[in-house]
Amino acid sequence: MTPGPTINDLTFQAATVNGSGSQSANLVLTRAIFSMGIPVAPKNVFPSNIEGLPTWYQLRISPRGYQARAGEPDVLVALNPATWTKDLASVRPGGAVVHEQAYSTAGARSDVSYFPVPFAKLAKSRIQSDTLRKQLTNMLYVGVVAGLLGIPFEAIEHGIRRTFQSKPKAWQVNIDAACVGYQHWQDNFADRGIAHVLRPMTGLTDDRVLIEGNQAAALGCVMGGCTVAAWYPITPSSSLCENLITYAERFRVDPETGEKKIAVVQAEDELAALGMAIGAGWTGARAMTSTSGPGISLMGEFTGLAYYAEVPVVIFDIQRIGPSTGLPTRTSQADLGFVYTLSHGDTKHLVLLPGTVEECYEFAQTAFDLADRFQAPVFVLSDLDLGMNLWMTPTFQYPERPFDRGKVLDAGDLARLEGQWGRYRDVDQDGVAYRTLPGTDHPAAGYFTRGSGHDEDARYTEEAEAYARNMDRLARKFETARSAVPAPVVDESAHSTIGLIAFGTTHHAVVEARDLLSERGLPVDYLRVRALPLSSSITEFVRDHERVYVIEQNRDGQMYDLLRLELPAELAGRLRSIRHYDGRPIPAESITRPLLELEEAVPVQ
Amino acid sequence: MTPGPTINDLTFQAATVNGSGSQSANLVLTRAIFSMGIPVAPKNVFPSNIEGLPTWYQLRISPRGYQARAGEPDVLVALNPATWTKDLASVRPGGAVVHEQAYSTAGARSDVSYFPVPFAKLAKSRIQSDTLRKQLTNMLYVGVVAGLLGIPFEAIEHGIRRTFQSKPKAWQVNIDAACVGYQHWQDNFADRGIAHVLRPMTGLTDDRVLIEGNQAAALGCVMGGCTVAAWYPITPSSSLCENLITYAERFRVDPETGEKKIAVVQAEDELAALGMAIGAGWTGARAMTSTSGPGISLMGEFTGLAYYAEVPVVIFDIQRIGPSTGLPTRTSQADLGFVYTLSHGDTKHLVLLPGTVEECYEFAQTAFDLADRFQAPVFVLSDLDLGMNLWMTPTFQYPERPFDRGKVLDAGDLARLEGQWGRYRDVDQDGVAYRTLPGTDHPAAGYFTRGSGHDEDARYTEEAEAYARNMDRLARKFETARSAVPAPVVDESAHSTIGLIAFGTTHHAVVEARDLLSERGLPVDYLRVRALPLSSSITEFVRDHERVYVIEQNRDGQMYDLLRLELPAELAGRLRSIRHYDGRPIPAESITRPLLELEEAVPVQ
Amino acid sequence: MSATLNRIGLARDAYKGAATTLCAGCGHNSITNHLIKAMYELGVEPHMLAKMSGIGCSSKTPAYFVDQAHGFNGVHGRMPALTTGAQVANRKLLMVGVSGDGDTVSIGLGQFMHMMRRNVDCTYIIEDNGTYGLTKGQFSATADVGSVQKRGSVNTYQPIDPCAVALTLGCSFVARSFSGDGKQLVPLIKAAIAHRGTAVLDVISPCVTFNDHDGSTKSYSWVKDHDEQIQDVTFIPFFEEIHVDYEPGTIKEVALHDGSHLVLKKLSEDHDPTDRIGTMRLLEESRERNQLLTGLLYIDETAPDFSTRERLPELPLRDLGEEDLRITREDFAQHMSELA
Amino acid sequence: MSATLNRIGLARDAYKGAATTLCAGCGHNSITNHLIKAMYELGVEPHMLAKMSGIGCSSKTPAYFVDQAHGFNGVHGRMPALTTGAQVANRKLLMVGVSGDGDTVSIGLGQFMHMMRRNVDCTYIIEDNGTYGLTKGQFSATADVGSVQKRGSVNTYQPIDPCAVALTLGCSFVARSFSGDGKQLVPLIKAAIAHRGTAVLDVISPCVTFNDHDGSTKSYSWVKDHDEQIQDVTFIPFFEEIHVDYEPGTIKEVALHDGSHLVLKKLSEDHDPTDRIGTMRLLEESRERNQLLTGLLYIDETAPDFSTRERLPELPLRDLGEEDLRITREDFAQHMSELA
Ligand SMILES: Cc1ncc(C[n+]2csc(CCOP(=O)(O)OP(=O)(O)O)c2C)c(N)n1
Ligand SMILES: Cc1ncc(C[n+]2csc(CCOP(=O)(O)OP(=O)(O)O)c2C)c(N)n1
Ligand code: SF4
Ligand code: SF4
Ligand SMILES: [Mg+2]
Ligand SMILES: [Mg+2]
Repeated sequence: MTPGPTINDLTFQAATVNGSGSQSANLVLTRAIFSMGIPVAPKNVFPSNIEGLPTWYQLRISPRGYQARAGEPDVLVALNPATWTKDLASVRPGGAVVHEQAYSTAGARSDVSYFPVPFAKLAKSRIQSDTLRKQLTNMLYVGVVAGLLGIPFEAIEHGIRRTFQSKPKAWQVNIDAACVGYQHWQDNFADRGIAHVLRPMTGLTDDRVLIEGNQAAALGCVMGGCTVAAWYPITPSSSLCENLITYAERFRVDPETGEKKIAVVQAEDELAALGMAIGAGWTGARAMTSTSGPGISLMGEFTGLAYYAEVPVVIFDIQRIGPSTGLPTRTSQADLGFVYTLSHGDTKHLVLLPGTVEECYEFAQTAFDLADRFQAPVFVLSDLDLGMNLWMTPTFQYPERPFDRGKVLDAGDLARLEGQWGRYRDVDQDGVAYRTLPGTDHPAAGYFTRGSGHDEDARYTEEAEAYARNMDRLARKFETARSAVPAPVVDESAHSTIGLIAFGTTHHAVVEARDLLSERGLPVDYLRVRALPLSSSITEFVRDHERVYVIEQNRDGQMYDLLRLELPAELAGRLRSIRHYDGRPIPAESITRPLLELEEAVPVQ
Repeated sequence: MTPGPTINDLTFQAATVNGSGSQSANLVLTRAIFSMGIPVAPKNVFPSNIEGLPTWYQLRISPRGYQARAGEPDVLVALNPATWTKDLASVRPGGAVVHEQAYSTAGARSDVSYFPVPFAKLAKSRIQSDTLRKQLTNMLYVGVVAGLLGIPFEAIEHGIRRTFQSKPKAWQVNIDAACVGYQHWQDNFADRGIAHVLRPMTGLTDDRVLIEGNQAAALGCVMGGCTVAAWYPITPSSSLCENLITYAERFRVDPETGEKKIAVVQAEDELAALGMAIGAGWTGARAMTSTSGPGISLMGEFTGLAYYAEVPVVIFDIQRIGPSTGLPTRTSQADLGFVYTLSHGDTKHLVLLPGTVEECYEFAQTAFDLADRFQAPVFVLSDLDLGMNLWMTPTFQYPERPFDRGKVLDAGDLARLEGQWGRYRDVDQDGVAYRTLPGTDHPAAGYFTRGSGHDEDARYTEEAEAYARNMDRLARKFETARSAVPAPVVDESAHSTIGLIAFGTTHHAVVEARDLLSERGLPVDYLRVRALPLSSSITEFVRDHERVYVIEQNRDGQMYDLLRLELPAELAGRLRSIRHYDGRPIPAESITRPLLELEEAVPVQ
Repeated sequence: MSATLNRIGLARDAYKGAATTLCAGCGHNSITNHLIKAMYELGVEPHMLAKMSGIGCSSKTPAYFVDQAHGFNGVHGRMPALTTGAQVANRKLLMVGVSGDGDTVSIGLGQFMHMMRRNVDCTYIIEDNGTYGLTKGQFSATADVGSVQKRGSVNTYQPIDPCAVALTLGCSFVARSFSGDGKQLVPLIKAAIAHRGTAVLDVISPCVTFNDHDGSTKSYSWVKDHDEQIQDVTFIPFFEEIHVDYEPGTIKEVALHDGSHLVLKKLSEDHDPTDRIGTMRLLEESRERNQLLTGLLYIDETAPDFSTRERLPELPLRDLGEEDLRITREDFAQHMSELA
Repeated sequence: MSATLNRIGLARDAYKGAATTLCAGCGHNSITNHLIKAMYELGVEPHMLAKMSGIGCSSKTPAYFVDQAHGFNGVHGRMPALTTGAQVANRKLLMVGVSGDGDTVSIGLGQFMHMMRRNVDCTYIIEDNGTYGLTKGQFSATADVGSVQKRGSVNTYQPIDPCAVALTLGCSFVARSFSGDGKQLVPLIKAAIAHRGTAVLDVISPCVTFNDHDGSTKSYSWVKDHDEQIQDVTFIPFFEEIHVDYEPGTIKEVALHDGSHLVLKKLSEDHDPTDRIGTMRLLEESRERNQLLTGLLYIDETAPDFSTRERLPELPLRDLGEEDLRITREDFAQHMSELA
């Protein structure tokens, strides 16, 4: 006897050609399923190309709402002849394969069920508009999949209206196209037994929304009071500033005058982009730039200036996998070490490490506060997986705290001080000095900002002692920041002798891996790093565990290294490194497999 | 009774105004003393300015020929009213002070002997040429100092001829000016008892020459077969390429045709400079660029390209102290960590660490061999102290080995292989693949070089496995290089439980510090690191010692960190960090003082 | 005698800065003095002035005038970006940048051009000596063909003329002058400050230490011998009466954004400073005649500046607070519901 | 039928590359075909060709022609530096660079200009679509004022015209064409290859995906409607007889370095391609008429290229060995003694 179909537990994958409009088809499906109250976790794997190359869209649906990348798909929609064979091979035994009828299945594997659909023919015969046919062809499979998985057609219609929110004109044609596919299913496969179905659920998606990390970060910039953003397009960071532009047009424009309460400047390159942001930060505005690896490599000199002249600025790095141009549309966590000490000489920077879209939103705001507070560049390290995929998240909180503008002296303060102040004096012994802004109407307000040697009163100096004093203060300032940046999130509920440490999007694979390990009888504790400099509390976590696995998405174990440098020598030896670096988001399996191997290798006391 | 004068053991310091021609006066003295067979160690402390600011020239003379910066001077020539008070205060008790008569010594310290000289008056009355007076005024003190220290006037004449080698016309006027000073001494101070004198010596300067590190490196580039050098001026690196230009004009120009066997291109900036060098390296030429901190910060993106596309190129970084513009005329070792992993993503680079001018000459050649062998960027980290000061060194050896051009396939090879090859195949399992050069006359020679994803046959790919394989090979290549770079220099002759680790110019302070420590009954062993990646032999050295002090010239203990990451956890704890970072070359005292303090703190077992 | 005060009650000394550390006789020092004179006479408010620069001897000069003002000595060749950011963040500031030929035409060329393209409201002075002074005398990209370096080598590459480039881009204010000619330079500086948009002033400023010898085309003597002034320039500030008595036809008057006026009395060439193409021709021809054309080359008072084009409010962005910048609770909730 | 072979015995297929991955209808693809045709007809030796590029859709095209040649797809906007270095290291190579308007005029503007100033021997093709194709359609700096972006926003900034900039710098070969006009582009490519020095070809190449709509001034239709050809261009390679029968006065002949000839039959304007200033005027005027001037704008066959100016030997530097490069033992010993 065959077991009944599994419910709400499957991985869907569409294999299509990029630039063919399949992206909107996939979004419609995602929205439709989400509207059924079912947790979704989409991952879009696209080429560094505009049209004609293979692209995959993976939609993971799991009862527990796992967000990490899954392994092989249970349900495949195959619409790319170029990858048909490979795609077919990737399907889990027992899976369902919807494919263009024209593709040959002669002698193909028999452990999956095939649903051949004459997409091309249907498109020709059933879609009138020639101009729209290319786009709409993909809507056909939306309908077919709806039939296959038992998605109510109303949900599909909802998904279409959501996806084309801004252009209602597109609704009906898309609904019609989806309907054609849906009808085709009913007519041809309705009676076929299937292995996976979807059923509406309740409770799991309440107060949840779907949003991409870059959009969340852009929203964070708006709520964080960003008024100057300078950027140069680069994948996967472009959509952050493009979302910011959209928000600006909607929320920052004075309806009467048409005046904009923000300047989003498309710079000529990344050097200029960061330079503009620093110029604005120096003037007192909350300024940012957003880029990816290659841009970071061009920002070294200006970052050093902001560090040494102490100018607030926020730099988003939406990481893609390098080195060099690398794979522009693949994800990575390999900029960590480089960004931490970016620029020549002795420099160390504040780095925020969001792991969720919610933290993209929160940390964007935190970053501006920290930049103003510590008068320094603050990096926010996201990645392609977080920035460019839709994630399910609790609705964001409206910020209750005012901006923290840091130590700024205005004309009144200067009057009270009778002009007695020095730009780089460590008045509060926390390494953070007071600054004034250009345009402050007091004779003592002005000072000279420079990247060359300066003393406590911002006078040029080449004096050895003055130089060393200043560098020591900068180190002191960094120590002050250590306890001001977002603290690690610790879960020691497993009371295990084993601990995991991760950061950023690796978090989602860890969540799943911990469940798997528990099932295998190996519950593990977990600390998620959320910022550099590293919190001293990490030492405690390591002290509490015999073995601590540091999991990250880069080749060289960059976080593993940073941790070993911070830990007391006797604890550093407890760390083990697990790394994933093939450009795809890390799956839970890439943690459990090596971890179990390493555990077996552990000599029994 | 007063003790007799010390012989050949003193520190001379001239405090003058920059741009006044004092530099040549100091060189004359240096050359003169060196010609007496006395070891000299000059250090020039100059401002980031062209004319009118304080500058100091320290000339150290010690029986053991120490080359590290000394502390206070025994003999001062004070010709800068602006710093007169400070300069006077810096002289060692019992020292001699030659100063412009006009400076007041009323109520000044009485523990030094004063030699007031009416330099201005003398210049006016005794130097005819108005145009030359400014320059020649400094020659007056050369004569006075000659008298004071008992330098034979012939030696001074020799020094003048050496210093003005290229312009014999200048000889007589300078000799006359020096003579005026010399005469003035004889007439006024000849009978004064003095604390320090110089006497000709033999043996210590045989086969020794005086040369600056940047000139030595330039000579190394010539002997190393460099044919393309692209640079952008920056202190303290400019003189490297300027020396190269001088060498090129002398040794690389065909006397008949006037054709140049090298292209030294002054680029528009550092990005272009490195780009040109990479373009040339790709074509098969031995190419280099030379810069300092700010330039390094601009070279990140191109360095990543050279790493990932595997193009040979040599990058000299003559370190000055940052961050940012910092102090352009002060020295530092603070670019180490940044350069090692320069550029975004997972990158690691070969870094050579010359400690002497001889190694500047040798390593320049080694760098080109390593770049060709490993098809990668190779950094040579010198510093301002090494690059811009004169150092005494054994005459350089003429290279006996031919160039190592690495794994290059020519048309013949390809014919033998019947065109069967792949640019990034790891044929020899050492991570180093074979390359062809543009212009190779074989149909299979051509391939596409790119900074984006590529497979073993240099085809574009976004495939996850291919990407990871390539990154693993690059890591393998780096491991192969570990044993190919210059090995550490180890001296365990002290059979001590204590070891020192240092690199670069810190070496010279260590040499002296070890003597001082031995005298204090604390002999210590010593390992000098000469390249990254770190040699595995360092582990042995650490294992052999209970406590190992890592000494370097930066704030953050960059080498200390790199060492801790390489060492097994149980050994990492043996390291202690000693750092000097005020922009002046590290003196022995900056090692002995903290080391002795730390040693006292060591609990007695 | 008591110092005479300008219209905002400040003495000339209020416009001085730290003592120069440049070489005695450096052209840059004269320019500093002309800047001080111009700002004193205009009655510039020190606290509203932002002095910007890159790296070089020239880029040090902002330290030598208007001590009370804020200054930003950035990194080499990147002053345009810093200036652009500072200007949009607080468009009320008076941005005055000082750069060098190496800073602007070598490493900084790209930023320089894109700043002009945006017409960022600032005065941009190039202290042009055809050499890299601070790094001891290498050729810069403005060195003329045949110009001889102190060490003897001869430049064989065509110079990049910042004015020609500026004209090609339609920069809204292009002028050239000479550090030794205060009579011409001071009114041009005033006009540049009064102009709203990017005002480029290429000021030949001899480097006495490395590029003032025979054979250099940036030496005092060469410039004196080849200076070809287009006009006689008079600046009449908005707070003064205009009274000019020239016979008609000989002068041209240009009204500036702040109500000031420029009165140009034509000297050599017949030249219309609002005719871009004509000026390009004139410039190229004078260069071929081996002459140095100085004066107000081109001006366009109609081009909106960057902040205006970006539709920024009069109130500086940096002065906006939570109320101005955060989305309202209602809109926020509404937007969240859209994402559900 | 057997493929016809060119003068070095190669079939047209030998000049093909990998299959394009660009959008169907992209102007870049047509340019690739024109490049293949030009090189095939010229009989370019594949192994002596070095294909250079930066980053962008345009910069991908070197992968699509002459498979056998070496290619270097560098980093964004820095192709000029790589090309300069490769060229001086082996001056025998035929350097052909393909870039985009973003690659050249935004991030790469400084390098682009300094390469032209040096007159590095290379063909530099800008596939100019007024947008950043690969990053999905943002405006580039060549977008014209008033040009409308697909998302609706209108560009208000003056474009930076690479040809105008090239003329200002006295670049030795400046031409503009259109991806859709092989008749004009192919001979221009051949001439650029025959020319010794920097040959800049600004080729309008519509981006069908992001910038081919109404309101775009880089669309196929706009270019067709506004294309103003200066001349009818014929290229006669050195290995062919010249026989031209036009009535005198109507044509102008230009001899190129390698013995080839260009025959220019004047169409619209009366234009002398060796008159730089005149051409600048012409270009500016046509722009003000809202027309796109195409053809060979300017050529200077007298300017020595970079390697010649640097007095490099004919034998490529990269082929020199120890004997050529190391100082002799005698000279070395002598030099050491000087340092004693
Ligand atoms: C990134 C970087 N590269 C190089 C330098 C070294 N540098 C300092 S000033 C300068 C050139 C100055 O020339 P210019 O701008 O003409 O100013 P000048 O000194 O002639 O007035 C250079 C190359 C630097 N400071 N930063
Ligand atoms: C340093 C850096 N910044 C940004 C990018 C992202 N990027 C890739 S191509 C491109 C612009 C391409 O425009 P263009 O040169 O006009 O080529 P097109 O695609 O239009 O043919 C950009 C900004 C990059 N690859 N490197
Ligand atoms: S070196 Fe030249 S530019 Fe610099 S201060 Fe001296 S004279 Fe002026
Ligand atoms: S996006 Fe535009 S430029 Fe890129 S390939 Fe497609 S059509 Fe061509
Ligand atoms: Mg200069
Ligand atoms: Mg483009």
